[in-house]
Amino acid sequence: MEFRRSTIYMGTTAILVLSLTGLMLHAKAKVRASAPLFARKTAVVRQLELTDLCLFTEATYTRHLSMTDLSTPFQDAPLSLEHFPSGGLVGPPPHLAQKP
Amino acid sequence: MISARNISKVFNAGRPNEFTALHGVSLDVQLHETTVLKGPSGSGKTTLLSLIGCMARPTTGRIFLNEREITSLPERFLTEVRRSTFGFIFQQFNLIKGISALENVMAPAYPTGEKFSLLRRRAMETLEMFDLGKRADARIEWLSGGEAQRVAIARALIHNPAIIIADEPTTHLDTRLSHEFMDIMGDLKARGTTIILASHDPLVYGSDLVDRVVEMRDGQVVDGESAL
Amino acid sequence: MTRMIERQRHIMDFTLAALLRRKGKNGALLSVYTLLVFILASILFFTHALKHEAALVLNEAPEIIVQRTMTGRYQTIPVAWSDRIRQINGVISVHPRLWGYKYDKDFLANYTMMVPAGNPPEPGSIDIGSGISRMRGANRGDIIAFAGHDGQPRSFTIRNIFDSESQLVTSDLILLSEKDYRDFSGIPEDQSTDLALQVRNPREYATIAEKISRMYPDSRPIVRTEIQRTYDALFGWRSGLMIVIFAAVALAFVIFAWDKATGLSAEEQKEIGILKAVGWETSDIMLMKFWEGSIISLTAFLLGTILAYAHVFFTSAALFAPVIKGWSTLYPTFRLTPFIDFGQVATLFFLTVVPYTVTTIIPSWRAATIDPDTVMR
Amino acid sequence: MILDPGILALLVSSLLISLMSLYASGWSIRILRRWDLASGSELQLALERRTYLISTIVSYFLAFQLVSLFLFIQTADSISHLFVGAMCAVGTLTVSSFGYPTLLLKIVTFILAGLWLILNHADNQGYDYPLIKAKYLLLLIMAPFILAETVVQGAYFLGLRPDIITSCCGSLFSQNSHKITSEILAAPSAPMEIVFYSSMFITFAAGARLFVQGKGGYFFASMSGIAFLTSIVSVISFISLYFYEMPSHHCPFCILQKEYGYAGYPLYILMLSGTVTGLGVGLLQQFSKEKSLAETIPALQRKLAAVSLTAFFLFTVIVTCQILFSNFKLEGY
Amino acid sequence: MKAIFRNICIMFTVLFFGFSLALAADLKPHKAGPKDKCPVCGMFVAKYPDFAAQITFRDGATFHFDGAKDMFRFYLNLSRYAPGKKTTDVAAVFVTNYYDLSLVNGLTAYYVIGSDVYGPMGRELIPFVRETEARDFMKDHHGTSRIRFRDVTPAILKPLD
Repeated sequence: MEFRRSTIYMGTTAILVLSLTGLMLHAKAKVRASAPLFARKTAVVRQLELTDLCLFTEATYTRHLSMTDLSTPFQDAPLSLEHFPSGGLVGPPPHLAQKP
Repeated sequence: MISARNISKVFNAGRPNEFTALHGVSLDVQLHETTVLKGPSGSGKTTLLSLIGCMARPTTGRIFLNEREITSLPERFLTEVRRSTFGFIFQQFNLIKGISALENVMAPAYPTGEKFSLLRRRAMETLEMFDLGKRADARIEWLSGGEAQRVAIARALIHNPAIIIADEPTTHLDTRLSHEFMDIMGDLKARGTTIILASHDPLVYGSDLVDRVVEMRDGQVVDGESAL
Repeated sequence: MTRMIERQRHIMDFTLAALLRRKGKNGALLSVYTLLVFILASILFFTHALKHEAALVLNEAPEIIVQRTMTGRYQTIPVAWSDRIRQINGVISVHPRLWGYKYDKDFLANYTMMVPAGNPPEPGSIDIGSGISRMRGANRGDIIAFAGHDGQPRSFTIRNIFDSESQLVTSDLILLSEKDYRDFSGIPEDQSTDLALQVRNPREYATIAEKISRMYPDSRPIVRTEIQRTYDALFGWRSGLMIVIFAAVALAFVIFAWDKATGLSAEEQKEIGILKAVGWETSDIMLMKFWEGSIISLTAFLLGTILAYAHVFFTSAALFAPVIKGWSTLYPTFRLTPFIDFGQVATLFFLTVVPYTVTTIIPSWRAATIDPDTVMR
Repeated sequence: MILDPGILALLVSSLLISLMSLYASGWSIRILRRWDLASGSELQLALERRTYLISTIVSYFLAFQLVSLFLFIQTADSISHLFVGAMCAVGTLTVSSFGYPTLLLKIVTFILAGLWLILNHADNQGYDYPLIKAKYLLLLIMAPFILAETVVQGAYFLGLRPDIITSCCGSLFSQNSHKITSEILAAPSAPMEIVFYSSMFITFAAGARLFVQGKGGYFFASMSGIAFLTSIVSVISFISLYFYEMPSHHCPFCILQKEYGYAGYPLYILMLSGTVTGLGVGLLQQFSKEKSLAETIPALQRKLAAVSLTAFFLFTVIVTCQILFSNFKLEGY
Repeated sequence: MKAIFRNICIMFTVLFFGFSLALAADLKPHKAGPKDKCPVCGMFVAKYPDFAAQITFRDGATFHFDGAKDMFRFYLNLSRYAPGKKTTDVAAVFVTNYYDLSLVNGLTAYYVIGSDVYGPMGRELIPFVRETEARDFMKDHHGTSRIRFRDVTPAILKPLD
């Protein structure tokens, strides 16, 4: 037995903690480095007057989430069931879902 | 000197399966002597040993260890007395599987926080005393019966106890190993260690090194030899 | 002090040995635990990064969008409304927007067509998002034809393709000139899709929206804060699929962990008895059990979090992509910016490590109070 | 109700701590009535074993209770932007009448929890558990406070609505308002500085005497209590001014903010740990006649006194440094 | 005699106001930095730019406030907040115009009180450049009165706390 088990364990944990810290620093550096990128993105948004993220392009009501309304997913028939996976991931915009 | 005064031990008090293991036992054990508790199984030997060895507290009665009363100590402090005064050898050795012989010998001392290198050296020395230096890193499962027995004894000695308590140590041993065991006990006695054995093996209670035999039956001491 | 540390280390040594001895069971526990942390951390990192990105980017979205509805459906809005709306105090400017969708049967893709407020392409040419370019293999200068509202195909020359760095907002866009779009979609000259308002003071949003609704009862104003809140609530706790999967995994784990913590095998029980007999105290056994729980949960937490970080930010959440993609063929291959902070990791820690440790207190106490003389009986 | 991880953590942990203290109280009563160390009966053995569980759980949770005081202030501070007129924890706390009672109860339970942990530590050193009854009595005394804290804190957080108009620390801690705070502020700062430094000096002297001669446990404990109160008043009266470098800003909470380098956290942590350990010395003095603790208690008292003194000393050093080296001079005003 | 004296007084006042107006027109408002604190309440002003106000003295000293209310409190009690400075040393006052959030001359602005719009310090005096805007605002936000810079007294500020 060259090393005690606790030494090996603590060493491993220390390495893991260091890697996690490293990743956090990586995140920090990445965020700082992406400031100009965000400046370009916001410029595009401002110029094109965009309102939504291009995340779910499968249905119109998920493409422009904030512009949609409650009836859109069920427009075709009152009993139609949600058939787009993204409809199960995202709720309706809160300003529609919220009771006044 | 260890004196037990009028001790009783009741298990499952107040329940239908209430069972009285000891009835008002009084006993004095002289230090530096070897005492054997003899009697059939169920006679209360083991219970008496565990009470003397600070593993449990009697329901009534008092036990004094060198004039200090240990009966009313809570578990936390009882453990400390147990650790610093007694070494235990069990039936079937009760070694912990999966770790090495050395670690088995060291294990009782872990909670004391003794420095690793010191503890390791001490454990090695104890093992070497029993010619087990080469087997120190071997796992318990790989040891022969004789080796396991010696590791168990080495573990009991790690704190240099003043008193060794052995419960039916030879039950599962053949004659050769039983003799070997008694030889080791003889060595320990020669070094001044007090030894208390519980056994119904004639090889043990008939041995030369036994100074006193206490016979027990149905939770009471029956042999006149123990009369105070 | 050194004694205390040495005691902890000794007990840790022993605990590790005990854990290694039951490799199969503990290995399984560790991997399930790690998987659980991994899923939870991935969801947390992914949604947080996305929300943060949305909040940052959509900070420049129009302050108020005014839509018009008829029988609960969208209608084009008369451009003339903008004159009256501009009179409202606090409204700096009003700009009619023209946009809509185009479903491409050949590629099963939904495009968003719009007329940009600034720098529109000349008639006959278009700018497209990198998603479309990638899917159709179209490059600058190529000519693409779409069928308009009247069924007649119209062809456009690609003037520009958006950088892939802005994919998350532009992937499916087709930008064209106002003249082309009106011709293409058939929206009359005096109508537009909706109106975009510029308002400086956010405190006035509600008042202005209210005034507009009073002015045009069939209008529907959407305020920027509402747009942002939409993305803040994007993957709420009720958001279906993932939470169902996660709940099932978590439940299985809880059962497993509970069983592990409460069900002491005869061998373990005997071992604890031996330890107590040879000089371990109840609190030493509890310490051992504490280390047992901490070693497993801490390792699982660290491994799971590190893997989740790699998964979300190095592979762009490759495991989630199939779920998010759904039927869409235009999924943007975006790289998320790692917006994570200490608080998030701390939350994760409290969600995963603390409950496990707490649930093991009582079982470990039970185990620790085994009578030392059991080994003698 | 505002959904914030901090609020959730506080509510959940308070609930857990309350449940735990109810459970522990049940056993406390049993222990107070049935404890008989001389007996080897199974009930006694069961009680002894139960104490392991109880002291483990209580220690775990009380450790968190110590943290929760700061988490509470930090959370109140971090959500202050949601309320109109609030710029720090003060505004959040004044949103409803439950805010300050919660804080007060938290401070009380903080001190009680610290004392309990000290008592528990001392008790575990004596072979006959001499403090067991005192310890569980204290747990019983603590339970209502913890329950009250949970209820009041729950009422406070559940009643929070964003956009409530509240008052800012600037108006609460101003000389024009008619509250206790204004009485503090009305007191000129120079005498307050003298009171502060002299109370610290007497505390040091008492601590030194205890440390060297082992005498005056009660005196030292009461001095550290007084030092605690003086420090709080001093923070409001003049210490904060040197941190803000403003003649009229007296808020005891803004110094916890990032803009002031989180200077408040070390200050308050030092202040509270000095007080708890100082009071602990007095509490232990009560039991110094127990035979089984005859050696342990004086040693423990010395240790506690040393911690207490170090804490108060560092507190005074930080304050003095700030007074001497900040660009701000109070004398002009 | 009395009349002449009064005339002279008026003349001076007009001159003074005209002078400060001219100065104010010349002076550009400063942007509040991240370290600038409101001398009245201690708040960091840059966090709440929508209500920011500032006073610049002739010697170049500039004070930032997180709202018109604190600006007035400062202005009306210079001896406490800025010992050694007098009202006559004030070179320019800027407040944030409500509708377009630009910094405008505070001396000529209209202030609405009693409205349901709250600043970082609660009830506020909401500044406007144009009177019509102030009037509309009063209607929209239930303001109680519309006043000018010189009308503001401690008695008016008191109920705003």
